[in-house]
Amino acid sequence: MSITVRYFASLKENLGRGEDEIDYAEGLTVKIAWDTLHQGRPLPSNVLAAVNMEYARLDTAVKDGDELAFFPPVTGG
Amino acid sequence: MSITVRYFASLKENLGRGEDEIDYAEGLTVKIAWDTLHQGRPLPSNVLAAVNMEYARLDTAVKDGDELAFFPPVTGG
Amino acid sequence: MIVKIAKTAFNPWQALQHHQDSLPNSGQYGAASIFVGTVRDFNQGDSVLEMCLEYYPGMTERQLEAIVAEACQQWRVLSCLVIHRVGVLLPNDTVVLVAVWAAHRGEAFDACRYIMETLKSRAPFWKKEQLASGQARWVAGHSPIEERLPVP
Amino acid sequence: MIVKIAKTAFNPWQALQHHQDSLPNSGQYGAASIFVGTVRDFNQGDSVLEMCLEYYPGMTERQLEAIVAEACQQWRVLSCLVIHRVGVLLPNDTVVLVAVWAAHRGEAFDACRYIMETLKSRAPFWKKEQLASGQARWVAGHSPIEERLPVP
Repeated sequence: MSITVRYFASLKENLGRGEDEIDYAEGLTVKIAWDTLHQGRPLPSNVLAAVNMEYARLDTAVKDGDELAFFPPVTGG
Repeated sequence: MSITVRYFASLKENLGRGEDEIDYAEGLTVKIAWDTLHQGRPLPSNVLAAVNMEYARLDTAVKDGDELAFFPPVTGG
Repeated sequence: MIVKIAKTAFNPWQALQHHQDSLPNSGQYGAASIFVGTVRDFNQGDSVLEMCLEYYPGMTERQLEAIVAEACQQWRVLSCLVIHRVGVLLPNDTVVLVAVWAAHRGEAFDACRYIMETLKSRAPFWKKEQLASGQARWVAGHSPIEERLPVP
Repeated sequence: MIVKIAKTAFNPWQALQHHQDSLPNSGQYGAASIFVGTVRDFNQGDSVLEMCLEYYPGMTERQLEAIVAEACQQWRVLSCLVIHRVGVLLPNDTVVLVAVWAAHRGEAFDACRYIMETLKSRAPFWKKEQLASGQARWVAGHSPIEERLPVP
């Protein structure tokens, strides 16, 4: 299986797409997933991440079949 | 002219009437008005007073034609 | 800024709809904070059949208006609506509605709570409960220290 | 406890009426604290024509439900209603409705404000404003410290 990576709002616009897929590999984390997909483009410091719809940290493990998401600070309400 | 003295809620029930009148006399205050009307019956310590519909103190002056009121702690809302 | 004494039952949601529809500054208020107080069918362990709310006509309106004016001095309030019932109320009847419209939410929340808390301690209303036991009792209030008559 | 994402305009007062009518514990709630957020026609000095609200279907509902559950753990809440708009909104449209019913007013006020403040920092919604100047811009948010991704 692979990992679905979703982007939202201004991050989606900046990247020019709403989704990526990456293959699962042992030891995958939020940071490794970003770096693998965006080689040379550092993760913006204010971007938030979620794994399976729960807030995650850079070192949160990502497992086979998980949904990973990156998005800017939220502005609802 | 005289001073109208009004009572509300449980105080009105306890006194058995909603209003008194007293004649104005030089130097009248909230406390003197109560003592004059209720000789021997001390003003209950939690009772509030108002002169012309503004909260008053025991030593607030009462002038000819004023409306004085005594009532228990308020319980609206 | 509207302050009303309601002598008969009113629907708070219709009153809110009606007031907001009448606001001239549509598009300016980003936030409304609202409090609705309702008659409960119990108090202090007893079943309450109905409640009678007495007030001091004239002074009550004046105190409510003063409290709203204080809130408007402390926070940037665009509009206020305060409605308070008097007379005989049944459980589930609305006792009080306090609504504050402001540009920002912090101001709306703070002003609404200020009006409600200050009203509870300063607006001359008195509740008498008619209990299921047949007994009637005045709800006990607490005078705020600064407004209690000083002992001579 | 009801949490809803609204894809089209809704009337907050009708939603409140409808929800309160459906409460089974009539007579038990003495207090309701409500917040209504509305689209303003200005922001940061600019005239706003419309606003587009994006969300993360699934995660947004999950976060809102978690926030409501936290409020119910901290305060004795009888009922909650949270409705948040998404899609294209016009000035004066309701963005968010948060309503909390409780026996006592302090709990209703505290729980309503907690839900609203926490929603602002944690629920995945993003606003994009369409300005009168023709420009479109994402509203700038601030990540709360504890949720910002730690720099490695």
